[in-house]
Amino acid sequence: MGANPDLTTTVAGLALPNPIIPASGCAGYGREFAKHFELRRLGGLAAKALSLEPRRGNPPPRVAEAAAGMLNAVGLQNPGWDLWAHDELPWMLEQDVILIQNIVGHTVADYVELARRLEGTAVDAIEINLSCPNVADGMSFGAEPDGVEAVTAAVRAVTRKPLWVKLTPQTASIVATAAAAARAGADAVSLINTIPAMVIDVERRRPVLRNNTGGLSGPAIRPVALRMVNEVYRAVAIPIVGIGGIETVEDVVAFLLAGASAVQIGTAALVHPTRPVDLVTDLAVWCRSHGVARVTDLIGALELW
Amino acid sequence: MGANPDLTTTVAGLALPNPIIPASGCAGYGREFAKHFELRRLGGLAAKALSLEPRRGNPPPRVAEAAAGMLNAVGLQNPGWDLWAHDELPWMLEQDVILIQNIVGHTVADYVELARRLEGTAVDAIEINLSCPNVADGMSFGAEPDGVEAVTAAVRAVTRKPLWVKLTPQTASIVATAAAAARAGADAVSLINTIPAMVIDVERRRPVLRNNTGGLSGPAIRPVALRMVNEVYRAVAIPIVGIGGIETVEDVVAFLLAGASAVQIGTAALVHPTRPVDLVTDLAVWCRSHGVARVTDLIGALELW
Amino acid sequence: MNTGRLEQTALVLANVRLSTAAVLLELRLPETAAAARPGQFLMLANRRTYLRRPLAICAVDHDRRSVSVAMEAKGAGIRDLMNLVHGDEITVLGPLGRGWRYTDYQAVIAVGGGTGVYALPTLLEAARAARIATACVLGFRERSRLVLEDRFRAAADTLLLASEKGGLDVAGTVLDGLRALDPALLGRHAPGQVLVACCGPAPMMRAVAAWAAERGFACQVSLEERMACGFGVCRTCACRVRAGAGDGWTYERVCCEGPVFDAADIIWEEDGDGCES
Amino acid sequence: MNTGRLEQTALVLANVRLSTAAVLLELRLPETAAAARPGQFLMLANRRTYLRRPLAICAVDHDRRSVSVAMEAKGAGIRDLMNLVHGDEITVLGPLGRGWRYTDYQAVIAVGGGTGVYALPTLLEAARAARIATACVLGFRERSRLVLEDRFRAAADTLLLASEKGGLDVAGTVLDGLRALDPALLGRHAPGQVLVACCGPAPMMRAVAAWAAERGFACQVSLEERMACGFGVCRTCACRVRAGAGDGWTYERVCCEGPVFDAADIIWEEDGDGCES
Ligand SMILES: Cc1cc2nc3c(=O)[nH]c(=O)nc-3n(C[C@H](O)[C@H](O)[C@H](O)COP(=O)(O)OP(=O)(O)OC[C@H]3O[C@@H](n4cnc5c(N)ncnc54)[C@H](O)[C@@H]3O)c2cc1C
Ligand SMILES: Cc1cc2nc3c(=O)[nH]c(=O)nc-3n(C[C@H](O)[C@H](O)[C@H](O)COP(=O)(O)OP(=O)(O)OC[C@H]3O[C@@H](n4cnc5c(N)ncnc54)[C@H](O)[C@@H]3O)c2cc1C
Ligand SMILES: Cc1cc2nc3c(=O)[nH]c(=O)nc-3n(C[C@H](O)[C@H](O)[C@H](O)COP(=O)(O)O)c2cc1C
Ligand SMILES: Cc1cc2nc3c(=O)[nH]c(=O)nc-3n(C[C@H](O)[C@H](O)[C@H](O)COP(=O)(O)O)c2cc1C
Ligand code: FES
Ligand code: FES
Repeated sequence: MGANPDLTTTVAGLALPNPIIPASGCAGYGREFAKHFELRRLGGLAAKALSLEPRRGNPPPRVAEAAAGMLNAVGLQNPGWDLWAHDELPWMLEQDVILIQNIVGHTVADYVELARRLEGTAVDAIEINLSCPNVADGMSFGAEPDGVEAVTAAVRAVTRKPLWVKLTPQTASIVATAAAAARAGADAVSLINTIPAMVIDVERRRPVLRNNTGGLSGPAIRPVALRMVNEVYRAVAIPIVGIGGIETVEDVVAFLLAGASAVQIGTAALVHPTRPVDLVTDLAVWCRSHGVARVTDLIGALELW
Repeated sequence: MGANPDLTTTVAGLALPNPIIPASGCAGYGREFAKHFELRRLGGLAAKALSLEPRRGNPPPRVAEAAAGMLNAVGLQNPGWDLWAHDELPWMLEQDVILIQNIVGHTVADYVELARRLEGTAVDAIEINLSCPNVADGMSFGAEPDGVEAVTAAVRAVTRKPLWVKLTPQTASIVATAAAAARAGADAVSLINTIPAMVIDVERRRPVLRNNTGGLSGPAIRPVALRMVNEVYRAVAIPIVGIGGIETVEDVVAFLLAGASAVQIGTAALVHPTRPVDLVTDLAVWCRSHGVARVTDLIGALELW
Repeated sequence: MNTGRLEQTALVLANVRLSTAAVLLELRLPETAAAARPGQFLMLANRRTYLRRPLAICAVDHDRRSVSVAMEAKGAGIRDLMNLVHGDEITVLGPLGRGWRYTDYQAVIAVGGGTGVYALPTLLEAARAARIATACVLGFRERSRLVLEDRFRAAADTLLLASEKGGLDVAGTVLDGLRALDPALLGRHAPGQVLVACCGPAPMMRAVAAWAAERGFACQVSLEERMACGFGVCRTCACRVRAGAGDGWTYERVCCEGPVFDAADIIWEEDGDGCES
Repeated sequence: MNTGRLEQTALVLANVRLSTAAVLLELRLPETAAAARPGQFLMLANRRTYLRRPLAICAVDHDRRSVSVAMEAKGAGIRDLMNLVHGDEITVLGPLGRGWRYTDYQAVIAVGGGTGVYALPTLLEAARAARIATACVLGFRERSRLVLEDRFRAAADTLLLASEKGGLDVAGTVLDGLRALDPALLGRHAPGQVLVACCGPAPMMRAVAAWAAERGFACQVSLEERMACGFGVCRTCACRVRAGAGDGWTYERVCCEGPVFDAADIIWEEDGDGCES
C-alpha cells in the first residue's frame, strides 16, 4: 500500500504514462486545457478530428441536452491539413504529451492521404474515426465489417505508426467490426463513438439540432460502451481504448476491468475541465487503497458470472 | 379549444382509443395495473413475452441501475403457452383492452407455431420480439435484415392478425431492418427494444447482472429511439410504434411528431405505476392547450431543418 | 389489495439518527399508515437514482398518520435518502409485498441482523397486541451499531443482543444468541406453535432456518433482492422457490409473493448464485 | 487568461427577486470576482441537467467577493437555478469569454432587451468609472418585467425604458427608444468615438446594429448560442463571422471569440438558420 502504484500502460506497444486520455473532439488541440494543467500529466491527447480540406462544420445549434448526456452535431469542424500542420501540430508537439491524431475522410483515399502525410510527422499514433458517412453509400464506414476492413487495410499500407480504429456502436456486431479492424492490421480499437440520436423541440415541431440528428455521448451511453469493450475483449485479440460516459475513477476502473488498456474522457471534460487530470490522481489513490500495484493488473480482470 | 381532442389512432388498420400502450415486459399480463386503473383506458396493452415452453428466466440479480435508466436481464420469464392460454388470456380478454401479445422463440419454427396458435385466439395483434438470440448463430434475429425478413415472412404466412415486428437498435441500419420487415409483410414496426449493455461492480470485479449483460432502457435511450423512429418514418412506408424512455407528455408528442402512430411506455411505468394512464389524460390536456383537434394530426408532423 | 393510488407523495416529518451508521426517516403517509401490515415495504424515490429503493416499514404511527423507514449508508440512493430533512417531499410506492404470517402462532421469535432488524419491530408490536408471546434476538456488527433498543425491549418479552465484537448480551452471532435463549421459554409451546421470523444477511437466515427446522419451529424469512418496480410487473426480483413435485422450483417475485417466504420453500443459492440476500 | 482552476465551488449568498419573472443569484466566488470583466459570463451547474448553463455576469461585489447572475424562467436548468437558496452550493466555470471592448470610446450607448439586459450593468459601471459618457436604452415586454432600474439609472447619464405595451418612458421598441434619444447627446462625440453595445434577441441586435451603422457608430453585440463547454474545446457554440476576403466567413466560438463580437463581423442568419440569438 505504501508505494506509489504504477499507472503506466501500453496500447499495442505505445507506452503511456497513465491510461487517461481526453477524447477527440472534446479537447480541441489541447490549447484550452493547457491553460489549466500541463498536458504531459495525461496519458495522451486524442486531438480533434483532422481532414485534408478545412471543414466549417454544421450550422448551429450544434448541441442538445439529453438525459445523462448530450447530442452534438459539430460536423467535424477543423482547419484542414495545411493550417493544422502550420499552427497546431508544432504547438502540440512542444507539449511533450503522447499525441494521438484523429482523422476523418469522405473516401478511403482521404484517409490514406492523411495517414501518408502523418507518417512524416512526430505524431505518436493515428486514430481513424469510422463514424463518418461514406460518400459512396451514405452509411458510416464503421457500420459494416467490410467498410472497416477496407479503410483500415488501406491506411495500414501507408503507415507504420500505431493505428487505432475508432468504431461506431451503430452496427449489428461490434465484435465483427473490431475483428475486421484487427484482420486489416489495426493496432487497437477505440470503443465507442457517439450513438446517432435526435432531440425534438415539441413547441417548434423541429429537431433541436440544425443538423436534425447528432451523436449521443455522456453517462447515458456508458453501459453500452462497457458491454462493447468487454464483448470485444473476449472475442478479438486486439488492445482496446475504452470510451463512453466515463466520469469517475470507478468508471475508469470498470473499463479497465472490462478489458480496456486505456480510456478516453469526452463529455465529462466539457462539464469539468480538469476532470481528465483529476482522474489521473484519483486513479493512483484508488489503486493504492485497493492494493493494486500496477494499473495493468486491472486490465481484463473482470470475472464473468 | 373547447372540444375534447380526438385521441384515437390506428396502427395499420387496428384502431386504438389513444396512442398510449404499456410496453411488453413492463406490464406483466396487466393484472397489477388493473388493481389501480381500468386497462380499457389505455390505447392497448403489450403483454409480456410469451414462448411455447415455460421459461424460468435468468438467475438474479436481474436489474442494475444506470444513468437515466436501468439494465434488465429477466430472461423472458413466462409461463409458456399452456398456462398462459389457461390462466392469463381469458382474464386479459375480459378487460376489454386492445391486446397486443408479444412473442419470443429460439427458432423461426417457434415464432411460427406461436403465431399459428394465436391466430385461433381473440388477441388483437401479435408483436414479435426479434431481440432474442437465434439458437442457430447466437446473434439476435433482428441484427440483420435477413433474419428479420425470415422470421417476419414465416409468421406472416400463418396469421392474418395485425403483425408488429419489434426491432433491436443493435444493427447497422434500422432502416434496413425495418424495410426487411415491411417487405416480409409486417403491418407495423415497434421501435426500439433495449440496447445490450453492462454495468460492473468494481469492488467485486463482476458484472452486477448475473447474466453479465442486460438491456438498457429508460430516458438514456430516448434520443436514440427518437432518431430511429424518424429515420424509419422517412424511409419506409410502414406504421411505427415508438418505444424508448418515454416519461412525459412532451416525450409522447415528440415520438408522434417523429412519425410514431402510437407509443409504448416501459421503464417509466416501473417507477410511476399509473404513468401510462396519466399520460392519456396529459395528452388530452396537451392537445387542447396546443389547439390540436386530432392526435393523428401530430403523426410525422416534425419539420426537419 | 391496494386499490387506491399506489404512488403517494410523502412529506418528511423527521430524520432521526439511530446509531453511528443509521438514520430513521418519518414520512407523512396517511393511506399507507392505515393499510400497512408487519413485514411490508415501501419503494422510495430519491434525487440521485432512476429507480426507487426498497425499504422495510419500520414503524407506523396512526396518530401522526406516518410511516417510518430506517437505513444505513450504502450506495448513492440510500445516501440521498439519508440527507432528506423535515419539509422535503418524496414520492413513495406502498405498502408493498406480503408480510409476516404470525397470527396463527402462540409465540414469535424474531431474529434480525444488519439492516434486517428494521423489518421486525412492527411484527413484535403486532404480535404483542395479539397476545402472542415474543422473543427477539438481534445481531449487530458492534455496539455502536445498536439501534431501536427501547422499542425492541418494549415489544419483546425477552431480548438478547449479540455482537461478535462483544459489548452486548452475547459475544457471538445471532445463532449464539438463539442458543442462549432460556430452554424453558422455548419449551413453553408446542414446536408447531412457534414462529421464527428472520431477516438479515442470507447466510444468517439460512443458519437460523436450519436451527428452527431442527426444533420443529415454523420459520419465515424476509428476503432482499434488487428490484426495479416493487409491485410485480417487471419480474426482476426473482427468488428460487420450491414448486411442484420433487426438485421442482420456480422463480417467484420477492416483491409480491414475498418479501416474507416460508423458509422451507426457499432454495438457498450459493454465494452470488441467485438471491443476493 | 485564467490560469487557476476554471471550476470553482460557489456558495449561494442570496436569491433576490428582480421582477415578476426574474431572479438574481449572488454567488461567493472570490477568484472570479477579482478577474471578471464586463461582458463575460459564467457556466453554472445545476441539479437537473447534465450540461451547465451560460449566464452573463450581471454584478461583481469586490467587498463581498461575490458575482451575481440574473435569469428568467426558461427550461429545467434555469428553473433549478432559480430555486437555489442561501447556503446552497453549486459549481461554476468562469469568468469566460471576451467581453465588451469599450475603453477606446468616449461614449457608450448600451442597448438591451429581454434577458440581454443583464450583460449591461457592469459595462455601464465600468464605462462610468473610466469617465466615458453613458446612455442606456432598454426594452421590456411589459412594465412588470422591468429590472434593476436603480442600477441602470445610477450608471447611465441617460436612461430610456421602452415597452411596446406602454407604461414606461417610450411606447415601442428599443429602436423607438434610440430614436427618442436627445440628438444633441448623440452629436456630442465624433461618430467613431461612440460605441453602441447591444445584447438581446437577434432581430433586435440586427436592427440596432443597422441603426448604429447608419450613424457611423461602432457597434458590438453579445451573442447567445447553445454551449456544451463554454471554454472553447467542443466547438458547439458556432457563430458565422466574416473572415478573409469578399464573402468569406468562418464559424467562430461564441464562448471564446465572443460572446461580444463587432457587429460588422457578424453574418446574421435567417430565423433559426444559424445563431439562435
Ligand atoms: C424488501 C426489501 C426491504 C429492505 N429494507 C431495508 C431496510 O429497512 N433498511 C435498509 O437499510 N435496507 C433495506 N433494504 C436494502 C436496500 O434496499 C438496499 O440497500 C438499497 O436498495 C441500496 O441502494 P443504494 O442506492 O444505496 O445502493 P446501490 O448499491 O447504489 O444500489 C444499486 C442497486 O442495487 C440495488 N440493491 C443494492 N443492494 C440491495 C439489496 N441488499 N437489496 C435490494 N436491492 C439492492 C438497489 O436497489 C439498486 O438498484 C431492503 C431491500 C429489500 C428488497
Ligand atoms: C453567453 C450567454 C449569456 C447568457 N446570459 C443570460 C443571462 O444573463 N440571463 C438569462 O436569463 N439567460 C442568459 N443566457 C441564456 C441562457 O443561457 C439560456 O436561457 C439557458 O441556457 C436555458 O436553459 P434552460 O435549461 O432553462 O432551458 P432549456 O431550453 O431546457 O435548455 C436546453 C438547452 O438549450 C440551451 N439554450 C436554450 N436557450 C439558450 C439560449 N438562449 N442561449 C444559450 N443556450 C440556450 C441550454 O443551454 C441547454 O443546452 C445566456 C446565454 C449565453 C450563451
Ligand atoms: C462535442 C463532441 C465532439 C466530438 N468530436 C469527435 C471527433 O472529432 N472525432 C471523434 O472520433 N470523436 C468525436 N467525438 C466523440 C468522442 O470522442 C467520444 O467518442 C464520445 O463522445 C463518447 O465519449 P464520452 O461519452 O466520454 O463523451 C466528439 C464528441 C463530442 C461530445
Ligand atoms: C424489465 C423489462 C422487461 C422487458 N421485457 C420485454 C419483453 O418481454 N419483450 C419485449 O419485446 N421487450 C421487453 N422489454 C423491452 C421494453 O418493452 C421496451 O422496448 C424497452 O424497455 C424500451 O422502452 P422504455 O425505455 O420505455 O423501457 C423489457 C424491458 C424491461 C425494462
Ligand atoms: S420488483 Fe418488479 S416484479 Fe418485483
Ligand atoms: S461552448 Fe464549447 S467551444 Fe464554445
